[in-house]
Amino acid sequence: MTAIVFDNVWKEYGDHVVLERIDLTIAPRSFVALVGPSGCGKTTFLRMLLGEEKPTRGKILVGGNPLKTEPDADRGVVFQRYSVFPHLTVLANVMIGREFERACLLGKLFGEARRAAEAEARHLLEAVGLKGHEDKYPASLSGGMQQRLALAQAINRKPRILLLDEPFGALDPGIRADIHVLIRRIWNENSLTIVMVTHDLSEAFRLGTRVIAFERPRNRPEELERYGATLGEVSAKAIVAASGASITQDFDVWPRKVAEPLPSADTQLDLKLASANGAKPPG
Amino acid sequence: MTAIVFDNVWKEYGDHVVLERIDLTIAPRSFVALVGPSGCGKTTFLRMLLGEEKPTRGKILVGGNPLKTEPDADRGVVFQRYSVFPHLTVLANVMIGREFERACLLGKLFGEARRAAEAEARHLLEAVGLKGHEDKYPASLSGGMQQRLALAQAINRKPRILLLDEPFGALDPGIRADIHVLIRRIWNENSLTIVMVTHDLSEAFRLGTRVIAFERPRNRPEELERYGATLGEVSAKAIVAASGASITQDFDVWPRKVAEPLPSADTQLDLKLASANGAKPPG
Amino acid sequence: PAANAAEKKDFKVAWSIYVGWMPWGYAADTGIVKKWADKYGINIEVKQFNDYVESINQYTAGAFDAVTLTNMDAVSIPAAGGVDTTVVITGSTSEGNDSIILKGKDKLEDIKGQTVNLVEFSVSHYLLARGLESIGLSEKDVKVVNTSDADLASAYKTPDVTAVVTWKPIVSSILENPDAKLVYDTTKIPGEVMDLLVANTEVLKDNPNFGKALVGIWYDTMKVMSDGNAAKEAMAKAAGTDLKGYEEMLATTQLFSDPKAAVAFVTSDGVKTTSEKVSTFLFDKALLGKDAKSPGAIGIEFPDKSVFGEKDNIKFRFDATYMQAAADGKL
Amino acid sequence: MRLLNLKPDRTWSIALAALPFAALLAAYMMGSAMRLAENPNDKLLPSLTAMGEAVKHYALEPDPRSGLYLMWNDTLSSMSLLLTALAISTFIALVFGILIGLLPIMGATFGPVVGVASMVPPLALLPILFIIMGLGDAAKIALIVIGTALKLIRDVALRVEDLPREQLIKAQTLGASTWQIGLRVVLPQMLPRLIDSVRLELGPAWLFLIAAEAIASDSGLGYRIFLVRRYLAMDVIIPYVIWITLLAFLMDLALRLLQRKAFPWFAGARAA
Amino acid sequence: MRLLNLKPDRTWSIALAALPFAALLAAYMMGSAMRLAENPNDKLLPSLTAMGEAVKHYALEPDPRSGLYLMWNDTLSSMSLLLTALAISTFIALVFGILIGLLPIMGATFGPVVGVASMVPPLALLPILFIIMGLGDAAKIALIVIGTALKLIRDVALRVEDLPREQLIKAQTLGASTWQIGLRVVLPQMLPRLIDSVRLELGPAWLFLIAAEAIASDSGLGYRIFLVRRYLAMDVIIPYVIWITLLAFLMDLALRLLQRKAFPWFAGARAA
Ligand SMILES: Nc1ncnc2c1ncn2[C@@H]1O[C@H](COP(=O)(O)OP(=O)(O)OP(=O)(O)O)[C@@H](O)[C@H]1O
Ligand SMILES: Nc1ncnc2c1ncn2[C@@H]1O[C@H](COP(=O)(O)OP(=O)(O)OP(=O)(O)O)[C@@H](O)[C@H]1O
Ligand SMILES: [Mg+2]
Ligand SMILES: [Mg+2]
Repeated sequence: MTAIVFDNVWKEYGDHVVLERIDLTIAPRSFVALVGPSGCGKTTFLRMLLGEEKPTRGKILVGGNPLKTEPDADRGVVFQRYSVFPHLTVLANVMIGREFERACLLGKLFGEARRAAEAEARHLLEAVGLKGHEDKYPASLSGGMQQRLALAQAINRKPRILLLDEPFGALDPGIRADIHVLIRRIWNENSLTIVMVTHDLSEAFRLGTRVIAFERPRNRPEELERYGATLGEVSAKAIVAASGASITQDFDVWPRKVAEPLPSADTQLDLKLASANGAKPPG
Repeated sequence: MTAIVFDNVWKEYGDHVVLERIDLTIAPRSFVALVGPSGCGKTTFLRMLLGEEKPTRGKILVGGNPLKTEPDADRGVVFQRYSVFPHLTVLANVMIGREFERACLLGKLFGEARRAAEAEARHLLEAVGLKGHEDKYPASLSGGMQQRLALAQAINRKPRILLLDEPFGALDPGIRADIHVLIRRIWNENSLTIVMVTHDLSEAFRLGTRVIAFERPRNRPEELERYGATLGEVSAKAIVAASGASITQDFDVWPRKVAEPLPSADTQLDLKLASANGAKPPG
Repeated sequence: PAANAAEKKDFKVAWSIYVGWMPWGYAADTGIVKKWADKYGINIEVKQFNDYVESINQYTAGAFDAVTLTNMDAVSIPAAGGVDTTVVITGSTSEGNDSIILKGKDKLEDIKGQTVNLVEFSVSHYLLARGLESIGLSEKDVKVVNTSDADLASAYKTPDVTAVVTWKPIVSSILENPDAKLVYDTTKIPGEVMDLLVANTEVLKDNPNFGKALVGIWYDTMKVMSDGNAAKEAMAKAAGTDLKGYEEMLATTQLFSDPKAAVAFVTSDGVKTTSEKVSTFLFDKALLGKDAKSPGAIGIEFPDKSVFGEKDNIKFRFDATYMQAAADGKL
Repeated sequence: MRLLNLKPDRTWSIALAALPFAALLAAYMMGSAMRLAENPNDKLLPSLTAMGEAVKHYALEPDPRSGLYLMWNDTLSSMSLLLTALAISTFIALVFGILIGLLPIMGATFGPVVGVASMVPPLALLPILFIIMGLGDAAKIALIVIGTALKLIRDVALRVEDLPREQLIKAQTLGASTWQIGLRVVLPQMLPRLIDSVRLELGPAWLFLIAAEAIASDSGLGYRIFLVRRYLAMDVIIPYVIWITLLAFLMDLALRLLQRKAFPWFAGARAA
Repeated sequence: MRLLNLKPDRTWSIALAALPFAALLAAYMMGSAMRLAENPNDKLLPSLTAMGEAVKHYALEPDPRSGLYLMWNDTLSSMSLLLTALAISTFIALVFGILIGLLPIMGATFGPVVGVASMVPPLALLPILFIIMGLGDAAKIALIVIGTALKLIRDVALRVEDLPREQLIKAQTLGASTWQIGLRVVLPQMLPRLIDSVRLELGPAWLFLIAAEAIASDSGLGYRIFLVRRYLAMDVIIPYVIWITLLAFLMDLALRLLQRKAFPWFAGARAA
């Protein structure tokens, strides 16, 4: 299937190195959670995966082939905001992917094809808990409902990779818990590789099969610009039970201690420090 | 000092009852944390305390006197955003309170008076950890630094009541932990009553001496509009230790279970259901 | 464009709102134009302009085959712009239509040192020059401020406007102010300001029927006008005034209702001296083109084929043949 | 209480809003009465009755010459020019604005020239325009189009660029082609925004219309004002100006309503 | 690759941007050559040399009659009118805009009248303006002020209302009076926003200036254009129009620079 390989990837903007030496293989069907301090290049990483940005050095392979250089229907995406189209109703937002696919010229389906697409979309909306809101516009949905919609919209095109950039960052904790269940179900039911950026460690460990932390090894401000973030990696296999309590304890020293063993006994954490240079040893 | 009394306060917008039957006495020097689902009227409550909105029914007394009907220097405030003046440097943002006080006509101090105000402001900035940033504009500060600045600005006028509306909602968890220490210190060192709205229960229990939850008893949508939220109240005396773990467990059923006994043994929680009508009994 | 059009069927005439040209609008509205055009098997579109200068510019640029204008503007704009132009109809001359008005002073001599508001380089400017000349002054003795004709009437009401030169109906509006005194007008220079209908010489040469139709239209309309007040009332209305106002304007206009009178005027020697004066004025104002070396830089041909100025650069021609044909009833 | 916090209620608001209008009217009537006392024939500030007469004459009685009700005829003629021109402008702006804003190549090619051209004072181009377009309505429409379309194009292009980048990416991940993105993502979102821009251009559009009618026309609101201006017939001019103001106001209102009704999603999206 | 994602690099961008300008120039030169071949004296589309001659004549040689360098003199005269008028407009807009936007009472009283008045076509008011202000520069300045200030007032008032309510509350909790809030919170934040609004009004301001100069004047860029229009001297008009466009462009640029330099905080605050 679609293993994603980062082969010594660097990303620089002019003199500013954002990411350096990213060597990484993401197995098919994994759910990778990406954590790291603000501005360390998580979004940049995702944009490279999307094909929106090109690596300055190195290459990215998907299923052995070079990554397509522009976004396409293989890779779905949900951003923190602006993921749905404000001028379309909830139903139309989900259907539009199918319309793009089937109606090249007008981007709009009619008659039988339309009814089929609509039925499919309604089904999906029900699955994400938006039944009854089909005819509303996104602006009248709550933040949580908007993100559910964005997920439904992305899933509808059946991408092989789903990229999420802090998808739940703007949501209430209560609502967030609900949607966590949903995203897990989506991941279980579809043949998907998910890469998710999050600020919330407990979310990362609750959802991801693997947690990758980005950090900048050198912390003196004058050096921050020149050297990009390197990669620290943690794979967490037993997730749901593992997060919660113990992570909360780690909260205030986040993110450096991500790489430490998780204290809870019934989790099996597979800890590695992938970054060669500057990352602190565990503990 | 400044006990705040809400005497059967209602707030309605047209037909829409936002808050009903609020009976509440806030002791001087307390640190009240206000929690509740989105849209339940927490901000409205704060705006009434500010004097920006008038209760539709009932009255609010501060130190036995009716609340002033417009904001004044007795009540400081920090919002989630837009609390600082983007056109003033960090230093000028802190000084401006003193300038409003001392320079009626120009709102600007000169000479000796200015130097005194400046020294005072620098001192305060150092206390909130913004030393070295005095000449920057707010836009070039991080979110956390902006909120520190907003706090310094509010504190500088020595208000007797400090109102905070989700002051740290937009911050990274790591940064939030830092600023929690700061706000506690400010509260300790100044003779202040603090009322803080937050979405984050762990924050509420970590900081507040008392946690008040707003909820709407009737959940059928058509009734939501007509009946406002009522008041459920929890006082937490041993805070820092009490929050963390246990609250995290409650997270996903938040906010109804706020009123339940906190499971951790070394916390002494004083649980009461203040709302007479419609709130569920604990458990 | 029309300049090198050989024989053609469709012709365009531009006219603007002025007492002596109102008959064109009336003729177009009442079918007189169509009648004559049909007679010669051609189409004539008569287009009204509110902006006089624009109508001349359009003619000069070749968008129109004929236009109504004054003799002075005919030399300075189309002729100086290289468009060979022939006078088809000499419709009228100004006999008091254009005036110099002073505020509170009743002698022309009092104009000395004053600021004079007028449309620069227009007939008003010429009238001012002639007026000053008549009392031994020159333009250096006054200060000229270019002022749009549409706004002169209101401009007069402001305190700092003390001298204006303009034409009717603006003159009438201004004279309604009790302090306005008319000190000089075109009755002092009779025949020097002519209201003409001119056409592109080449077009006319290739299409003599066009000239004939124009003359036919004009004198037909003249006849209708003298037959009662209905036509004049319509023209008054179109000019934005009433019959009384329109007749007042007609009173100071020497309208050649009879083609014989027009022919007599245009073949008189007065036209030659006038043309020389006008050319001199235009040369002084550098309006004969950048390369003009003398007032005669643009040749003007008269009905007797005599020429003022350069013979190999004749761009403006007085011609009486069409009006003569009307006089002779040979249309 | 601070002045800042003093909010008049509904009744007071209406009363306060009426105040300046009443004051203006009173000032006019006083000025007019004073001038008329001095000179009963004064034309500059005619009495309300005189204006009423003129309106009656122009709007309620047919013109004996043409049998038309002049004011309605003028209004019809001006409005049809104005609306046609605005429709063309809007269409051009939509097409070119979206192309320039959406496609970097088009932006690089036409962005600068549109920016510079929108600074050209259009009135100065009138003579050339008349030569090319003739003197009919075409030239007048062209003037209004040139005067407004360039600004509108710039506006639309900017607003396309302002669309969250995320939306375009999202559309691509849903498999949309450039054409489909333009048609289904960008175009429908530009329509309500375009209404805002068009509202801003209404003022200039009227200006150009009046200027064009002043040069060559035989009907229209601007034509009439210009025609009677030589006689200082303020009793006609003032009602015409008020009428134009009212029309402009109504058009603005209609556009606002259209925006609200036709694009119900827009208010919410703009607030967010 | 989708057209949408095709981004020309720097060199290509410059080349593409130059293209339409070159095309326009070429089209003009062809048109001009064609007309001149027919009539060497044609005035409508003069050759580049003829225009160069005219510029030389107007800009580099003193006028024999007055001894002035006409083009510079015209520029000076127009620019001083324009800048004075814009300064007055800006000042008025700042004061009234802030009052209307900040104080609900002022808003209720003057908001509606300003809204309606900003729809009045200002050119129609000219005759009245002349009577009050005379024919001199005052009337011209007044026309530009009336034509731009009302829009600016509305703009400033809207932008004051757009200020986050939180800021005003915060200022009050710091003990500020209404006056102090106006002076230290609202005014300084309006200045850079006003620059944006003024940039939008530059176009109309030029239009009104040219219209006013066309009516009564003895110097100025608009005066010259209208004067030489009398004999269709496009060889003067076209360079003057280009010159005006250039001036407008430079003023726009200067305002943008001023905004950036004088209000360094603004770019950051706007992005947020
Ligand atoms: N187009 C660009 N040009 C120049 N620098 C850029 C660009 N995009 C991003 N950067 C820089 O790259 C760095 C990483 O940005 P990125 O958005 O990837 O961070 P992030 O980890 O997603 O942060 P956050 O948690 O705040 O979303 C930042 O310092 C940013 O300023
Ligand atoms: N000025 C107003 N007019 C009408 N309704 C209002 C007004 N202000 C607030 N409301 C309504 O009152 C209710 C409570 O709003 P409020 O902002 O106090 O909620 P909140 O608890 O602060 O929510 P959040 O957690 O999202 O900040 C909402 O339903 C809101 O729509
Ligand atoms: Mg990011
Ligand atoms: Mg709130």
